Amino acid sequence: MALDSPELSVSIGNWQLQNPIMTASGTFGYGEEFADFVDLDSLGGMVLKGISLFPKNGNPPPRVVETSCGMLNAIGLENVGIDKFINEKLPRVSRYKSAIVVNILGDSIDEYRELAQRLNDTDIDAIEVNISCPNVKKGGVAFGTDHKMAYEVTRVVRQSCSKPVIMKLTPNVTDIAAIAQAVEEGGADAVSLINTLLGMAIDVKTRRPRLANTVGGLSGPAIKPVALRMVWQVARKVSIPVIGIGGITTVEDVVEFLLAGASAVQVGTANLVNPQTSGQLVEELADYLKSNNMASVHELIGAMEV
Amino acid sequence: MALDSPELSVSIGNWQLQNPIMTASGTFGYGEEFADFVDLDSLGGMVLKGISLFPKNGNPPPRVVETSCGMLNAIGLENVGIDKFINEKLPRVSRYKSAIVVNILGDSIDEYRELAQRLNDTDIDAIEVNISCPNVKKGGVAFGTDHKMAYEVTRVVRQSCSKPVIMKLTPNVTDIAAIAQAVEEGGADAVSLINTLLGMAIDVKTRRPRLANTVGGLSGPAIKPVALRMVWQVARKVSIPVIGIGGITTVEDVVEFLLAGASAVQVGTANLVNPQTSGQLVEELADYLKSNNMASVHELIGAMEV
Amino acid sequence: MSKAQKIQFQIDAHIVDSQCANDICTLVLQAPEIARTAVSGQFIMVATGDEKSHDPLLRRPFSISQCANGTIGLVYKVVGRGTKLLSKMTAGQKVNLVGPLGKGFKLHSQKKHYLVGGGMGIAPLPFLAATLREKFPDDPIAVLLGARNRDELICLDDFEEIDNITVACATDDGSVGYHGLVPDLLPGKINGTVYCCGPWPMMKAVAAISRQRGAACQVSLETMMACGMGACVGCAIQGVDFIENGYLHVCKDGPIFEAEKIWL
Amino acid sequence: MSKAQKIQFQIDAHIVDSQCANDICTLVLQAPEIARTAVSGQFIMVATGDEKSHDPLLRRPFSISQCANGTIGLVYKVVGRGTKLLSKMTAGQKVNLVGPLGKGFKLHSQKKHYLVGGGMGIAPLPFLAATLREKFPDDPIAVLLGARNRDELICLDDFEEIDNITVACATDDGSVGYHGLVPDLLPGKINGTVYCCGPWPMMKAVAAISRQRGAACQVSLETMMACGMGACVGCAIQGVDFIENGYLHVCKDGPIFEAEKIWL
Ligand SMILES: Cc1cc2nc3c(=O)[nH]c(=O)nc-3n(C[C@H](O)[C@H](O)[C@H](O)COP(=O)(O)OP(=O)(O)OC[C@H]3O[C@@H](n4cnc5c(N)ncnc54)[C@H](O)[C@@H]3O)c2cc1C
Ligand SMILES: Cc1cc2nc3c(=O)[nH]c(=O)nc-3n(C[C@H](O)[C@H](O)[C@H](O)COP(=O)(O)OP(=O)(O)OC[C@H]3O[C@@H](n4cnc5c(N)ncnc54)[C@H](O)[C@@H]3O)c2cc1C
Ligand SMILES: Cc1cc2nc3c(=O)[nH]c(=O)nc-3n(C[C@H](O)[C@H](O)[C@H](O)COP(=O)(O)O)c2cc1C
Ligand SMILES: Cc1cc2nc3c(=O)[nH]c(=O)nc-3n(C[C@H](O)[C@H](O)[C@H](O)COP(=O)(O)O)c2cc1C
Ligand code: FES
Ligand code: FES
Repeated sequence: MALDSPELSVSIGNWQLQNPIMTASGTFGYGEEFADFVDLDSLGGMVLKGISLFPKNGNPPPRVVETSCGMLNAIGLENVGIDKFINEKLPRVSRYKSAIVVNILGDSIDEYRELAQRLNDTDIDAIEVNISCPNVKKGGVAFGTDHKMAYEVTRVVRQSCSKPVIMKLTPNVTDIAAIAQAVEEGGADAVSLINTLLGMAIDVKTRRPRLANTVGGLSGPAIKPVALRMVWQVARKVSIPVIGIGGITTVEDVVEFLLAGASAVQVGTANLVNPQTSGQLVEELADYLKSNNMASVHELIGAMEV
Repeated sequence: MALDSPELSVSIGNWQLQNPIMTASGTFGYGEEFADFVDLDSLGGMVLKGISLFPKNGNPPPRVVETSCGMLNAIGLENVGIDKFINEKLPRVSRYKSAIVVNILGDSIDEYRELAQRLNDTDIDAIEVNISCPNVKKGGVAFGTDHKMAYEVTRVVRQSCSKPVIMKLTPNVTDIAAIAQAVEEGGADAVSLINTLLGMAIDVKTRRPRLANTVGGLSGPAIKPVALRMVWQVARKVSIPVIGIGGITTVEDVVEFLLAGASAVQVGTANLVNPQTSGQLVEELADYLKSNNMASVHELIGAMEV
Repeated sequence: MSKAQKIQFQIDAHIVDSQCANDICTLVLQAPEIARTAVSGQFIMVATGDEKSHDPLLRRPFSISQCANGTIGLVYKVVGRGTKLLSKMTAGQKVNLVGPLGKGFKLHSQKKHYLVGGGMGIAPLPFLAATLREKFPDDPIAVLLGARNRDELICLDDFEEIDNITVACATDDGSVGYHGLVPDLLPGKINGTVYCCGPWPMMKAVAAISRQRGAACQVSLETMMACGMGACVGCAIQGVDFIENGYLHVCKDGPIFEAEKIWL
Repeated sequence: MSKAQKIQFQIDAHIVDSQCANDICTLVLQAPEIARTAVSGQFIMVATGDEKSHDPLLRRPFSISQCANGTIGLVYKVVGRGTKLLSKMTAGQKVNLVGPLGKGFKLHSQKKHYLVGGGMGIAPLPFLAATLREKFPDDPIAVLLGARNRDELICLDDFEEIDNITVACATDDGSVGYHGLVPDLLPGKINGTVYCCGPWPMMKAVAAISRQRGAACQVSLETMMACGMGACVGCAIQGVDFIENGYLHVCKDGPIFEAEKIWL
């Protein structure tokens, strides 16, 4: 029996996911955009666009540019704000079976607290706290690069809601494991990593940065080796689950992250390139387990041999 | 006249380079390997393989693996040691007109001092101090990620030799501009950046890391956006020249780094892929200036408009 | 949502025909699902590289230029590596497509329909002309095309098959038609809607003239796009109500916009 | 160094012929510079992707299987994306090559030459056989080939053209020749040098038998390679003198090594 339908479910604390394939914030819209491409009942979870207390216009265009095996984005966290999100966007995705995770970002500890409180009264499954986005001038960077601040945000969000709290870490630091340990101490149920690497591109013809914001976040297959290394480093240092993110495109990529110690993964840029990716990865992961005679995805998690 | 042969020479302190195209340490062997592919009289400079006080065997294989638009290496700084280098390797490249830069690495401040003293008596043009290599367990990482240590190595090397001193920085830090400022204060004549990003890859079939060393350094086009951002950040914070490194393959890449504030560049992984690259870039840079009606490469340096 | 209701698709489409001359290419693709739901003004996102290569990573957007019998046709210019790679593909090979995407032209019966295209902006107009003819058999259509020279005056043949249509051309070098700019071809009195696609300055001029002369004008915009389907919000542009409502998104709110939503 | 002295080249080579069957391909390239300086046992590094794409980034190494009249021939198996891309290339297209690289076989006249190949390791042997025949017209050559099955027994035709040669085969499935492993084909008494290329365990076995029977044995090794030309030192392997002299480098010190330098 086991080999016919291998066990795909994983748990993040008390929270059970039907499988380890989630989508990454900012690359899956508010979910519904993908209804024609993905069975939205089939995913482990959908992490929706980052939400702030008030609506944000985001950065001026151009906001995206292609790089070698990657892309830079400087969306600047454009979003509808928590009110409109709860009233208009959330009801449209709540009906799907995939877990709903809401990614939040604040300019201050108070904003994070308020966002967490507001979401606590909704039927979402978990909160992901973005302390890592490199695009906004205030807040974003500081919280994720300083372990005391990271600890503090975690503690406040933890106290403000009873949902599972996932802290999303930035790779633009000297020692990501130290930040992970700080948020674990602050009460995080899980960490997710990595957010984008800070990068830049210049248009040699106009001599101007290709992004209006000058710098932006690098994502896609180009960053996968860095992401995988960080997941491995963090998984050895914390005892809460790690969610791996960065350049995941194929089922082999998923397996690599699981072997490195991730309990689940998020698919980001690949959704933009091939909108069917996340749904296909759920099926392909099941097939992979079957054809390798594994009864459960747990046989892969952290199973790298050094 | 100017347009027929645009001015390519740049200076790093008192040291004049015939053009801004150098090769990056560890990707150009000891120089001679490229004699059939590049006119070794034509480059701005050749930065040779990293040299330590004693010969090093380096890491066990496998040592290299391809990633998306990049590669990971964990050579582990295999080299012949300073004695054999000075006696056997150096004489074979000294005869070329390209400047010779020797990249050094030590496990302790004393080793750096001794290496600098030994090289001071040779006819090399400059010393590049690798405080950034992520592959060796001792020394390497610590010096480049801590600004006090970085300052200290710089000061010691500076006092031990009269050659131009280039400090090579690691990107695996939260604030690379702070490290750059520390080495400027320590007396560096220039900074070069970036060294490789720490990464990892796993063979899903064997469940083992693809590199025997588990982690390795990511280089190639994949990292260019990160390198360019760091060059820009550092160039705004220090007044010594910046040498840009990271994924440079085409003349447009060279121009991007110059616009971001680099006074010269180093070509790394591209040498491994297309051994003619460095020589071609010298010619293509001259052509680029001509066809854009520029009399001098200085019209590009730091000329990005924000 | 049941499969039957799907309106957007990711498919492997067989190439029926692929032709290039002077860096301008036409590509005809077997894509019945997309052809069935597409409306004129919409676009598709095309994977131009090898499926096992991540470079180039992003898809490239192209207007649907023709749509009939389960096939869709593209007309594109080779301007960089994505279009270069696409131009090497030959009949029988497969290309992965996502579409149809975006909001198409808004169509109502008119005294006359003015289809104004410049350069590669001519691409979406054949599908628009065919749709107009089918929906409003008796409405006259005037096509006004501009390009740098004869070689870049694309799709001319495509309009010939359509009834009750006039085609006028302008070229920068005078090699075909009027020696000058296409906005000059607009009549003093505009009896209907203007649909315009082309370079930014040309669209601005056509929109301004249309407003002056009291005609509605729809324009087709381009921006850098990562996804083309509303997921990344990378394709932002400012509309006239930016201060109240924030950015518009070309792939979702457009690419076709009413000109007065963009320029006043 | 004057241009005339160059022995290694980076060139765009025209494809003269490209054939594939059962994922095993032959490629004949117009490469007069490389063909002029190449010796048997050497290899070339091939750029398999589009020149404007950085993925795949690294070149792929292939043994020179044939070398005559300004052309070189490769025989390769499709095992991943680089070889897949290469297999799609057709006659008339160009491929960028770096070579010839590495150290070839060391050749001295012998009572007999034993060329032992397994699987894709057969690839360098036709060039070796042709070279031996030319240098030592009277030395007999024995070719011993092994493969999983008939389809993977490559290059058979290439040896037929050569005089004074015997060819014996072994297959895992018995479909051609001896049903078993190729080392079994080695004679009880070995009158000359053994040249061996194939999977690691096979080379180990052949080297051990050769040593036992008092014959010199040269083997051809493979490792991951980034540059193939001695620049990156990525291709390290341990030889028997590792403790005194450190790693050997397959692309520079090899790929052909005396077996006793690797295994004792
Ligand atoms: C809605 C829409 C419809 C289009 N329809 C057509 C058409 O019918 N025919 C046609 O020839 N062209 C069309 N274009 C433009 C076409 O998408 C670009 O020419 C193409 O993406 C260039 O790809 P490349 O790799 O060859 O060039 P690159 O080397 O990537 O870049 C060359 C130029 O193309 C532009 N470009 C590159 N990628 C994108 C992207 N993802 N989105 C937008 N612009 C980009 C850049 O501004 C750049 O200056 C359309 C664009 C949009 C947004
Ligand atoms: C000196 C030398 C001579 C060779 N001669 C031949 C030959 O004549 N015919 C033949 O079929 N094969 C030969 N090979 C092996 C050939 O290089 C690999 O099969 C090829 O590189 C695989 O590329 P890929 O992209 O298709 O596979 P990938 O998807 O990259 O990988 C498939 C497998 O190929 C191996 N491989 C990939 N890249 C390299 C590399 N740069 N160097 C070494 N191994 C690699 C990896 O171990 C991997 O397991 C030779 C290898 C070497 C080192
Ligand atoms: C267009 C875009 C928008 C993003 N927006 C957010 C966001 O709002 N919040 C967040 O935490 N991460 C955001 N990210 C980061 C991704 O969630 C993910 O961490 C990163 O892209 C790395 O994964 P990938 O390589 O699979 O894309 C965004 C990424 C992209 C490409
Ligand atoms: C195979 C290899 C070996 C390297 N060895 C050294 C070294 O010895 N010392 C050093 O400072 N950097 C070393 N580097 C880093 C490069 O000099 C360069 O900083 C880095 O590769 C980024 O540039 P690139 O993307 O152009 O390769 C090495 C890089 C590679 C790929
Ligand atoms: S291109 Fe992604 S939302 Fe428009
Ligand atoms: S492969 Fe680079 S030195 Fe051998």
